[in-house]
Amino acid sequence: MTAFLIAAVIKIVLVVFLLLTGVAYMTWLERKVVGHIQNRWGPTRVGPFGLLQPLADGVKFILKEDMVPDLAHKGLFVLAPALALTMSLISIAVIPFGEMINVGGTNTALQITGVSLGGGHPTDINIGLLIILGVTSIGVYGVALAGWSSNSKYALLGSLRASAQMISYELALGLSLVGVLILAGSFSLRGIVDSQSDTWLIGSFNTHLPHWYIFPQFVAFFIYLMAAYAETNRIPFDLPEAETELVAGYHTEYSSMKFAMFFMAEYVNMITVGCIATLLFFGGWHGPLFGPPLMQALLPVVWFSAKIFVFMFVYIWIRGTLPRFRYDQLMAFGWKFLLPLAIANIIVTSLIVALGA
Amino acid sequence: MVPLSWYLVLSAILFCLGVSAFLLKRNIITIFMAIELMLNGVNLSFVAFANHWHQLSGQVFVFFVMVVAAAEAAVGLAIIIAVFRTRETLNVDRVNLLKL
Amino acid sequence: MLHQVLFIFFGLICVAGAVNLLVQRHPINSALSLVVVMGALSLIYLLLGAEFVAAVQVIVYAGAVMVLFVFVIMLLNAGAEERTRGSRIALWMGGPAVAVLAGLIVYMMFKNQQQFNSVSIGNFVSSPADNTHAVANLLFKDFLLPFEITSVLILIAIMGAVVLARRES
Amino acid sequence: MNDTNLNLWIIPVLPLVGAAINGLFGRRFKNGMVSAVALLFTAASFAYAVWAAIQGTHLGLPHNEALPFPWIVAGNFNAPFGFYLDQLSTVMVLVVTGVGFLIHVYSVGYMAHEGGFYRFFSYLNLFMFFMLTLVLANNYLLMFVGWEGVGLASYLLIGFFFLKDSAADAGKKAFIVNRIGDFGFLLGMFLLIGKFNSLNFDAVFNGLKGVSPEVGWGVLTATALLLMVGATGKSAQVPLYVWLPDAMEGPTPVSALIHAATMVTAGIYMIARSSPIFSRAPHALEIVAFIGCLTAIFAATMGMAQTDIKRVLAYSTVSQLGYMFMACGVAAYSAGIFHLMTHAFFKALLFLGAGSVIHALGGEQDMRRMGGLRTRIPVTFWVMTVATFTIAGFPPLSGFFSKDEILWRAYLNNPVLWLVGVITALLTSFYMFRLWFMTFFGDLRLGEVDIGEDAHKAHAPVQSQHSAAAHGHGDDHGHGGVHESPWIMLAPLVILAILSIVGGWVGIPEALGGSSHFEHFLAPALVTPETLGAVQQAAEGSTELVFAGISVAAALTGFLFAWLLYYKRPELPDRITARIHGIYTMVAHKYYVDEGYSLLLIKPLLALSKYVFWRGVDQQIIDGTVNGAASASRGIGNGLRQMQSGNIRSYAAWVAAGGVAVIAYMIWWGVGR
Repeated sequence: MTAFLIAAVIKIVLVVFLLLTGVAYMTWLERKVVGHIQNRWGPTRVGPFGLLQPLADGVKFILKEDMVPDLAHKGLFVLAPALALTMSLISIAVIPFGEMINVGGTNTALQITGVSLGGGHPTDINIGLLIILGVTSIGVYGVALAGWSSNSKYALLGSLRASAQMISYELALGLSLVGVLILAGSFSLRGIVDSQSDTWLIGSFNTHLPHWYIFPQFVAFFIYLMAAYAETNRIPFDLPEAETELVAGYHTEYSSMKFAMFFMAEYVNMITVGCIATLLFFGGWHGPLFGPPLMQALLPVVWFSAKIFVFMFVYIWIRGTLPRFRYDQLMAFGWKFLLPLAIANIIVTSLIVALGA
Repeated sequence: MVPLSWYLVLSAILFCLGVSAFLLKRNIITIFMAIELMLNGVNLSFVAFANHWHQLSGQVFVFFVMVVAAAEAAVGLAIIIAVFRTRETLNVDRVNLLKL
Repeated sequence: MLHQVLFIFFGLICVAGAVNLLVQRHPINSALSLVVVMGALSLIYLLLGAEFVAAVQVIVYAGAVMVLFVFVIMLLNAGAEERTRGSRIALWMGGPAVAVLAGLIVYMMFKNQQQFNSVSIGNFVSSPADNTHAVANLLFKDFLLPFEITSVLILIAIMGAVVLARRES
Repeated sequence: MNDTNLNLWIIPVLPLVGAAINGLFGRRFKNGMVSAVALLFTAASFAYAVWAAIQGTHLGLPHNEALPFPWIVAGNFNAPFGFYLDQLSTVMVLVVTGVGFLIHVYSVGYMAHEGGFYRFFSYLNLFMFFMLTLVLANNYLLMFVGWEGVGLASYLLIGFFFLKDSAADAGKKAFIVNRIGDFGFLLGMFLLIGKFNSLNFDAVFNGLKGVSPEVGWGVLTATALLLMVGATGKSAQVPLYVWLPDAMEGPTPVSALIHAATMVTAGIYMIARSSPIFSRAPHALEIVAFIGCLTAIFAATMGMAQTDIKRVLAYSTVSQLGYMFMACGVAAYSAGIFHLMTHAFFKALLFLGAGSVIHALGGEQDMRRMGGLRTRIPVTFWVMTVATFTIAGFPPLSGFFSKDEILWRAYLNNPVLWLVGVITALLTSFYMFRLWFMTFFGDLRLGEVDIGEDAHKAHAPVQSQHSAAAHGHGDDHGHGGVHESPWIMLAPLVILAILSIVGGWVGIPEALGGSSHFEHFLAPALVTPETLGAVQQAAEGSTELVFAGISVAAALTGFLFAWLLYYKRPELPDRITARIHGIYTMVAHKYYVDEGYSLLLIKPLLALSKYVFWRGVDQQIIDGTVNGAASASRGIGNGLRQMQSGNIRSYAAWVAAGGVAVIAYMIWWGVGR
């Protein structure tokens, strides 16, 4: 019991630390990449290749004066960023990033909410995916309240856009995952990943492709990707914070650490999205294993991180590439294209499954 | 080990609080929320009884309740918007005439 | 023991949220307290062994319906409600009615208490894997017709909402 | 009984069509058109009636037929639209259509200058329809329809000058008094239904076959008495005669047709029709006879003191009807019908003649203003003369035979009846000749005599004014010169005069060298105690001759008295009346019967209905209930309106309260336990 608790605490600390570091260096990476895309250098001054830039930013955020507008709704103004960050962080808790590891004779699953009930196989929450969806949907409040409580028209408009956009794309997001769920037959993320372990068989012919759901569910994947971008308010769907129109959208009035919270929340969400995409479509941590046992135990984490990194890079890449949508285009795209497509995908998938069974 | 009646009492309390909120609040949106609260209380009793009888029908019924609640919320909020457009108020005490 | 603590904890959160909904004068505070109630309720559903319901509660209720409420509140920029005395009946008849109602229900609960068995975590084994499959089976087999009807209801509701909220011009 | 269909329904329906046409479109017609329609349909009806009578007699009477569809079917009770043609109804139909047609013709002239010409003829045709329905019906119920219908028509026609209060009141009086009789009729019918479960004549009478006369007071007697009450109402017998004199408010042709010739005889016809019942109820017969002779003498005495020419005739009608009643009472139905027929002729003639006189004098009805018209209106004078002698009962005029028959049969039944009858005959001839002398002899006193106000004649000037106004417009005659009536009025008079002369010859009794045809003709349609095997008094011709002589003597005496008082010494009457002033005024005031009725019945009834039923029951209880219901619902509505405040929260409060109630119910009483 105590061992379990200790392991849990260690895991939490470790994951959160890694996550936040990742977030920090995501910003660095983004600036670098976008800079190069735009034929600039990006941060170079602070440290080699500007590698210390995130630290400087963090210090700056912490040291900046924390302003609260007079006419703002104080409680909610403070609550909003905390809510956003908390929710984004919670969702990381259910994400498995490896099988399990034996430290000092105790087996622990490489997942905060995973437990290893003996045997070679850990188990986790059987509705993990739903929890992520729920938590992200709660995260909407952060944006909405931020805009409303700061009592500024830009912020309000931004948050209105944001909440509307999130509600709209949440549907497409959720529906895009259903196809995978049908194939996997489980909400448990670990279960989903496990169901992608081996390779695809067509009839009896073994195509040496890994049994990833990206292959049957590529439509769902792209739907998911777009919806996720909208959920995270990233370009090309970053209308809630469209600088050209709304100054900075829902966090116009925020400064210093509160702003940093929103910032972190956004990047954590991006990472979460990447995690989910990896877990559902790219076989999670599955990858070639070799080397000594410890290495074999940690290699999956590496694969997992690598896959997520790809997604992050794609995020940045798209940001550097695509222009911003118009609002009506955004809504029309979400409701008239993504949603029907997702439903069609569900129907086709379920038909195939039903006929196959 | 929690006796089922605790859950039921909790649902009853939630329901009654919802009723009293419905009776006492003036803001029409809040009144809608009171309705949602009542529905939640009822849902709780459904789930509790589902647990009691080891029957999932109760949970299924909760889904139906949720669906109906969602539909009601959508239409109701649309109505609220329409009302607000015509009367410039959300206070039900001021929205007591059929004529504008 | 743990179960009782959890139940009491979340139950108190529920009641507190509901009371807060009642006493708060600003609709957005009421909305948020209702969100809290719903979150706590979803956890209580978890205690009752209804994971799927709990998840759906969070996603649909807290995540969609209540966001819609907040959205509308923000859209209409509703201020704190004014304390108008519109209806004496609501107070002088509704209040006692509610009290009596609560009394009656609680009375019933405790009168029939011995007929209820007690709930403990994990005693609700709906199906070996998880209750999602069972619920799905029930929903798409036994309750197929009501399910379809509700889908039609939703469709109609969407159309109605669109028609009602559209600014005629 | 035969199955060839005579379509008897055509006879009544023809006048109905005429009534409908005139009633609906007459307003737009010219008078000529209106009268053409009315006369055409009446004549057609008469012609068809004649044809049907001939056919019927050839085919063999009685002829009973019904329309193919039912009228009233309740359980096994069935009342068809049935028509019944036997000797009795044949006579009645012929009399009604014939006299009716003549009076129609007369009316064309008489009403020429009145307003509402089309209305008048429409009513008249309507009356014909109902009267024919009455006499042709083959069941009591249809007969009752006709019965009520003629009541309606008579009401409409009495109140024809509805602008005149007295006329309207008279109409109402007639209607209400008739209601009393109809009530009796209805009860009688109920008894019949109870006994025979049918109202068809043949059913009832076949049911009665072989039933011996009741000795005591039984159902038959009760039925007979109730029917008799109806008859007394319709035929203006004591005590229900009071409506007839007032009915003279109507136009004179109406008085002639309805209140002399046809309608008022409906009671007689009904009794004769019900002869199987009456003949089996001796007590009822006695009462009928008693009422008859009482009415006869009573009305005769009243007739003596009247000065309004039409009222004199009205009272004489009443007393003649009393004769007929008496005849029926002594089970001499055929004699009654016989007298009915002859009376129809001469009384119609009298009324029309009086109408001619009134017409000649421009609306004057008071005999004291008349006189010396013999030379001025000779035709009218001569026909009136014929009529007067006929009613007075001089041989060989028709009145003599019929009245003599009645008196003879009365003697056979009970000498007292005979004595009263003879006295009545004397009085009759007296007042008739009084009328005759006052009207046609002496010299014209138009406008000279100022009339002491008599309660019962207060309306006479009104009528004269009215008629004057009616006559005065646009033409030269009026009060100006006394003038003979146009021929369209005189022709019917002449025809009726001939009829009243020869009409009686069909029924001359054997004793007077005749072969009482009429009686034998009617015999199969009637049931008399003799046919039921009662002892028949030996009637040897000599005694009957003696009796005839006596009645003639009575008539002569009356004539002499009249001659003495109103021709030879015109001042005598005043002296006499002065001496027996009390009696005279009493007689002149019709024995204060109307006043008595109003004191005993009408005033209390009015008071009762006014203070108890109207102010009390109607206003307090019924209106109170209705208004109470209304105000109560208004109050409740006001209360509930408070609920409909439009305030959502209060509605919610109601809902909550209701929910609590339901839950409580389910916990303690309902399915909860």
